[in-house]
Amino acid sequence: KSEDDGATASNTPASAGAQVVQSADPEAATCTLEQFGGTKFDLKTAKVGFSQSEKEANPFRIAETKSIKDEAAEQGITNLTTTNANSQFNKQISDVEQMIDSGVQLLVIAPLNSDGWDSVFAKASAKKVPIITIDRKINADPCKDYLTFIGSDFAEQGKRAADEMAKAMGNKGKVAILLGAPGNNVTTLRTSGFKDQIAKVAPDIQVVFEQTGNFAREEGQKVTEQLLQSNPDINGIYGENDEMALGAITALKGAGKKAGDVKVVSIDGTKGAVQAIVDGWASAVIESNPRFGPLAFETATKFLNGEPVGQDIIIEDRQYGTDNAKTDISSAY
Amino acid sequence: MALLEVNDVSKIFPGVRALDQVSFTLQPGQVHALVGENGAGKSTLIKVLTGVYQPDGGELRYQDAPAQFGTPMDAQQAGISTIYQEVNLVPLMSVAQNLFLGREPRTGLGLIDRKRMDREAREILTGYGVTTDVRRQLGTLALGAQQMVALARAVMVDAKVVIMDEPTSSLEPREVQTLFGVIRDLHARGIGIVYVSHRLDELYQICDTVTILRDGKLVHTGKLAALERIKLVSLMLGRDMAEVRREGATAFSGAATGDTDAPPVLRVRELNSRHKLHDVSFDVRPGEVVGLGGLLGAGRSETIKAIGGAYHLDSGDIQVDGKDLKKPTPVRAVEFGIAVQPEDRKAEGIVPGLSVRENIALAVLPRVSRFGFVSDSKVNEIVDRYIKRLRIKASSPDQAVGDLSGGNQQKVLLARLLATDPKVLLLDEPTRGIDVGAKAEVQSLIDELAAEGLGVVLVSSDAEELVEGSGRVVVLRDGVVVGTLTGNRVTTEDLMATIATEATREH
Amino acid sequence: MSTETVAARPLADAAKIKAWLPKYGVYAAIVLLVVYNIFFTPYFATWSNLRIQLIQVAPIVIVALGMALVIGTEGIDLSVGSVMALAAAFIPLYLGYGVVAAILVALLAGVAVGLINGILVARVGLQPIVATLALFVGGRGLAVVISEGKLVDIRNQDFLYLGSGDLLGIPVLVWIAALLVLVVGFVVRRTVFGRRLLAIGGNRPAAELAGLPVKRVLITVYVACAVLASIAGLLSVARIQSSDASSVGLLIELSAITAVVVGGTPLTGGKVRVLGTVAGALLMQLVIATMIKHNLQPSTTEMVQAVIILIAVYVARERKTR
Amino acid sequence: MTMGLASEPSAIVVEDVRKAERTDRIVGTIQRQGALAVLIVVVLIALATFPNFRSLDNAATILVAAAPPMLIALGMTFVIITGGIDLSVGSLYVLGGVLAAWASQYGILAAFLLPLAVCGAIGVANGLLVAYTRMAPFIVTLAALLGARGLMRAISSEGSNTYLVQNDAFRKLGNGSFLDIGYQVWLVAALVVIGMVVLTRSRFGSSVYAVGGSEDAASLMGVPVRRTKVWVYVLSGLLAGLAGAINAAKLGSGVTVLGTGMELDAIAAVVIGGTLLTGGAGTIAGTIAGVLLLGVIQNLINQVGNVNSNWQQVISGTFLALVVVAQTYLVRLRRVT
Ligand SMILES: Nc1ncnc2c1ncn2[C@@H]1O[C@H](COP(=O)(O)OP(=O)(O)OP(=O)(O)O)[C@@H](O)[C@H]1O
Ligand SMILES: Nc1ncnc2c1ncn2[C@@H]1O[C@H](COP(=O)(O)OP(=O)(O)OP(=O)(O)O)[C@@H](O)[C@H]1O
Ligand SMILES: [Mg+2]
Ligand SMILES: [Mg+2]
Repeated sequence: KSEDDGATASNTPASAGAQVVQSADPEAATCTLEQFGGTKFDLKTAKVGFSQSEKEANPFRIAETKSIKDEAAEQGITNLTTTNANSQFNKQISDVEQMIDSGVQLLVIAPLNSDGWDSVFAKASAKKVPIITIDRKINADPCKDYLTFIGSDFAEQGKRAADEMAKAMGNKGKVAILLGAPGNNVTTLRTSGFKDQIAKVAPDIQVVFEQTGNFAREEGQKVTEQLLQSNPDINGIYGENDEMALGAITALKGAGKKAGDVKVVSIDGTKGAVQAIVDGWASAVIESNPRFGPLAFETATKFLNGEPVGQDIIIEDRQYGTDNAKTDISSAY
Repeated sequence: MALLEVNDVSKIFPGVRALDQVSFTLQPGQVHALVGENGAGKSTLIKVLTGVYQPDGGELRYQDAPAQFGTPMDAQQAGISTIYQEVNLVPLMSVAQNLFLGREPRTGLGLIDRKRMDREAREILTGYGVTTDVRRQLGTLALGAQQMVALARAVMVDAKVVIMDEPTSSLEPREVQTLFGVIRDLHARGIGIVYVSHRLDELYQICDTVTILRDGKLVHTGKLAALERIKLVSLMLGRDMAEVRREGATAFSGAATGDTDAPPVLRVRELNSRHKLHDVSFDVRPGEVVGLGGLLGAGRSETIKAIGGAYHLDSGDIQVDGKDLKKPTPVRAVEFGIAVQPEDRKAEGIVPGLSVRENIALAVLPRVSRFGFVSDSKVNEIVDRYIKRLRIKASSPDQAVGDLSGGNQQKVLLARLLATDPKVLLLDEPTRGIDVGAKAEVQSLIDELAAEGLGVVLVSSDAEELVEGSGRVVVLRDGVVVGTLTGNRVTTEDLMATIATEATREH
Repeated sequence: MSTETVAARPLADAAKIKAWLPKYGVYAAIVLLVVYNIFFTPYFATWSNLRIQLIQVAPIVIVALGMALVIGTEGIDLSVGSVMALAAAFIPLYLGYGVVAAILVALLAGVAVGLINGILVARVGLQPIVATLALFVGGRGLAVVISEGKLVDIRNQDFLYLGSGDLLGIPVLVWIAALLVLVVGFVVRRTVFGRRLLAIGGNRPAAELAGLPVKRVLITVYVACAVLASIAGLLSVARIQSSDASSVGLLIELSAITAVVVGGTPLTGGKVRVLGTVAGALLMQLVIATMIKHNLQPSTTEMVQAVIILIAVYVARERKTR
Repeated sequence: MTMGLASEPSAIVVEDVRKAERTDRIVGTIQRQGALAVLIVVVLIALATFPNFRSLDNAATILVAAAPPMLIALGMTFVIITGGIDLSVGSLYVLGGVLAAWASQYGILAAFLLPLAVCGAIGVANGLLVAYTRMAPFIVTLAALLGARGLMRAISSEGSNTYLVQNDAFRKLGNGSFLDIGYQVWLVAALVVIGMVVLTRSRFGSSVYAVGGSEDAASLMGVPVRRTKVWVYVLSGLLAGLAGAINAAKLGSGVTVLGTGMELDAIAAVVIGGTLLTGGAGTIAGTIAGVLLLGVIQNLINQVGNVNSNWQQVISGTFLALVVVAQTYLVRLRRVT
């Protein structure tokens, strides 16, 4: 995964920083077992599959997989299979298909991409396997192709980052965006959310520079070095994930800037980034919470009990700023 | 009526005028010898005739009409078949595929008819004395057999002209006779033949006309029979006839037998390698040239490579100067004072991209360096010495070896061997494909080296060279020593007789 | 006669350019790009800019040096990125024992990988691309396993000095890269090892028959390449001030191969152009920098890179030898 | 033709030649079937160990997943036999998928023709550059890798725009099946068979081997070397584009985040299948075994379940090395004796 990497992973107790569901609109669409057309089964003895999209090589993915596994153990689910697609989309598709073949009754998927799930849905719907997608949404029909989506609203994250950026820059100046990996809907939404909101709340802020840093620290650093060189008058840098922002901060230090000269806002909520706020280099960090386990299994249980569950379960993302960074750093991941 | 004709063609390569206004005419049924020293432009002329190169000037006429061949394919389709100098077949493909490449028999569906192809290939090749399984990879055949396949391929089609660029350089006497049979047959059918060879005997045996090139220029053309041998050589070399006359057939001064009482410098006992060598044993004394005789595939190259550590041995003892060379590898063989000159100069000898200097110094680098750093002065010393001694003709020591003529490449290779101060020289076809002048130089060099006390093992398919150069000849057949010729029995006749006697394999 | 000389003149000039371009084309391209940037890119002609470009290109240059050696033997090494990752993974684990210890362990990791590659190529006889593919796939996985997937911030100032310090006004990173260029250049030109390497690349059977220790040289070449890659890896860690085995050196094998080939070293072996390799890396760096400074999208950058590679290699291609 | 003099070879030579021939054939067979042998062993072990591996569904999933890589490896086999290499296939695969998804709004024919046309054209460019400028295939196709990916990004708003497949027939082709086996597997099987016939039984196939075996010799023997080279890259481009298209049909969209490293997988499969990277030798049967072997290994790692993703990579790498080393030794063993 890439939208979030972070500093040193920690063993924060699961309770700290647990996901909170946004208070749902009562009108919002829900889904029941009956609507979905599945049959009830006992979650504890059921075969459950979890498909991870990217290597567990960064805090977000590590926390995400760990949360699913821990919660499954907590719930007494003994038959959990996990696969990892190593960022290869076709592999994720065949991983999931293979799990369906082997008779899983519930699927939790962290999709690598939002489109391209036709063949999986065809297979899953034939066997009526409910699919919960976490962290990225799939463009398909909820309660039909899949059960529900649990995750953050990426556009909203971009908007909130824009708000924080506007605040930090005093509504004027020039800002650069470090884009995530191209072709990723996380990138797309975090970009459009940010730009739309900036245009709305602070029309005097110009976005003068957009280059991809591929969600990686080193590339964030390299791109920032180049950009500081050719646009010395930049006042703000928006990193679409913490890693690139941390790379940017290293570049700022290398260019002889002082903390606060250039405002940095990013998304994820890793320890390193929150620490950067404490140190004065970053202005704000919008969290994207990876601890999907409890919510995913709670939703599944409700669903299997015949209760309605939301078709879009959007979690409340916290944010860190100069006011709360010091106190809340322990709940960063 | 001329079959194939060029008028005033030139071909310029960067830095070389390979052909300078050369004219050449081939009549139907003519067997036309094309001769000249290495680098005289023979191969280039052939390549111009057959569409490999486009001439930089001049005119090409085929069957009395102006012609232009864009590719070898065009020439082939027009009826000009060529056996190029280097065996130009595809080693990884089967014998039959090589024979039929580009003109495979096809079934009604347009697919290659493999059965028919194999059957026809077998029939055709039997006529050339090649009785191998035609589905075998061509590369596993001996060079001579490969050359016969190339010949069969060239003659197979309905050709009006057949061009052969040094077809016999890797052929054995038996195969040469097969080839001559084919040529006579073609001649009888009115097909024009261009024949390139450095072996003068052959030319007088089968050619009627001769064209001589020197440095890219035409120096003579006319009836061959009218041209005295000495005259021919002097025209080729551009030297005085009297000077040429003094030198004789080979430049060997006499059989180098060495000191008959001295202990052998190389002692080889019971070399065995599966299917290839069976209990091969012989000795070489200091100052002695021991010839290895035999037909192609007799195992001469294998013997030499095995001693040099480059061929797998199942068992056998090798001693150099009384010291046991156990488990030979090329590295250890060099340490023991064994130097091997491989048969295939291009593939296993020179490093074409490196300079003359680096090629010569290659095997002695540790000796010309301190703490791993090469000392230029020491290298130059050695390189200068051998360039002088072997009369290597290069524009400078920094010239890439790949750009030298064949003879000079061979000398560079010899220089590399000599630089290692070897006790034993193993030479596999040292004069193959090099011209008369260079050949003589190499031969007298071998003499000189033996006189200095080196033990030399000489492999040559040129019976005359073998007999005149060696003090003793060990004859191999099918990996078995079938006889040793010594003293006044070292003659071509005895060599042939020994090769021909029915061997009884003892093991 | 006089007409001939007149006609020959332009011909000779064209031929001269033809002979000159393959050798100096890369440098010419760099000059062109720099001139363009001086006119069209603000703040380009500054020391700080030069500094940044040199710092950024340094790790690629170091990896490319090793790659050039391997390519000189007619090989290729896909595992360099994984080696960088392994080096990165070991640094934080051993930094506690001191900077020297950490660096040594990282270099040892390189030696180990190089030995495996070298043995697979020289002794087992695998084709280099396949032999190194195995570690390309597995090496990074191992690196991430070793680092437990953690990204570790590095705070050791001595170590960070390697990545961000200056010596006589020039970044330490650049000094190190320059030094390695000199060493590799010297090795290729002046040492027994260098000449053997070229001979092996030029004609391996001949080198074997000439009694060169072919296997040993090949193994050493792969070890050298891997060690250079691990140096690049640890310098990258020092520069980004954190160790992330999952991302350091990603896809660097392609950048390195591109630099080597654009710099005029043929993939067919037997020749190594050390300065050309540096120039090749610098050219690609300048292309990317120009694209970024003009805020162009990745799509454009990639297509322009493709075109530049093709032109550079077309111009530098070997004349056909006999 | 009965020309020249037939001379009777001695009995000993004949016997030796026979032995050598037998050895040759065994070496050839092992070289060709080494991957198949390993594949069979792996599958047998898997069948015995993992109950889920036995299901027909699982087999079908493996085959469907192997379909696009198979097409790419098929093209790669031709290229590698000529002594070349094609690094651009991964990019062409993504590009083909994006183009197919976009073109599907104009019907199923367009969905196939557009990717074939564009990827074929890039293949032509690769081929022309390799054949006529003597630039190394590695570098030409590396440039094409970058260029094709750039093009793909340019037509998909830097990859953020995923075109959905608009044509039901096209989508059906991706997900429907005949006799429980996906249409695309049938399609690929048919193409593979055609590929085999072309390679082994056509003059073009002979030319491919000849060019890879010895380019100079081939050209002197009248083989159209350049034309052959151009064609293999065109073929490779077309097959990569087609692979992209059928994958788009299966996924129902032109996913832009695919294909990185795909070229290396294809090369690995081809080499595991016994094709020499130096050219001149190789078989499609071996390539099939190579592709399936990689697919089965992937499947097995999943069957074990819960293997940490990083260990998965270590295992894949080790396995790759083992297979190739084993194969090399098998071949060598035969050669020595
Ligand atoms: N492709 C080429 N590029 C540059 N120079 C060449 C090329 N081919 C041949 N030459 C040069 O042209 C001259 C004639 O070469 P050619 O091969 O025709 O000689 P040859 O008479 O066939 O010699 P040999 O008896 O050694 O075969 C030589 O000086 C050679 O170095
Ligand atoms: N006319 C032929 N037809 C078929 N096979 C042949 C023929 N001549 C040789 N061979 C095969 O070629 C193989 C060895 O050839 P090779 O050139 O290695 O032998 P060699 O003794 O080294 O030759 P040379 O004596 O010319 O150096 C033998 O196994 C033999 O079976
Ligand atoms: Mg010639
Ligand atoms: Mg021989």
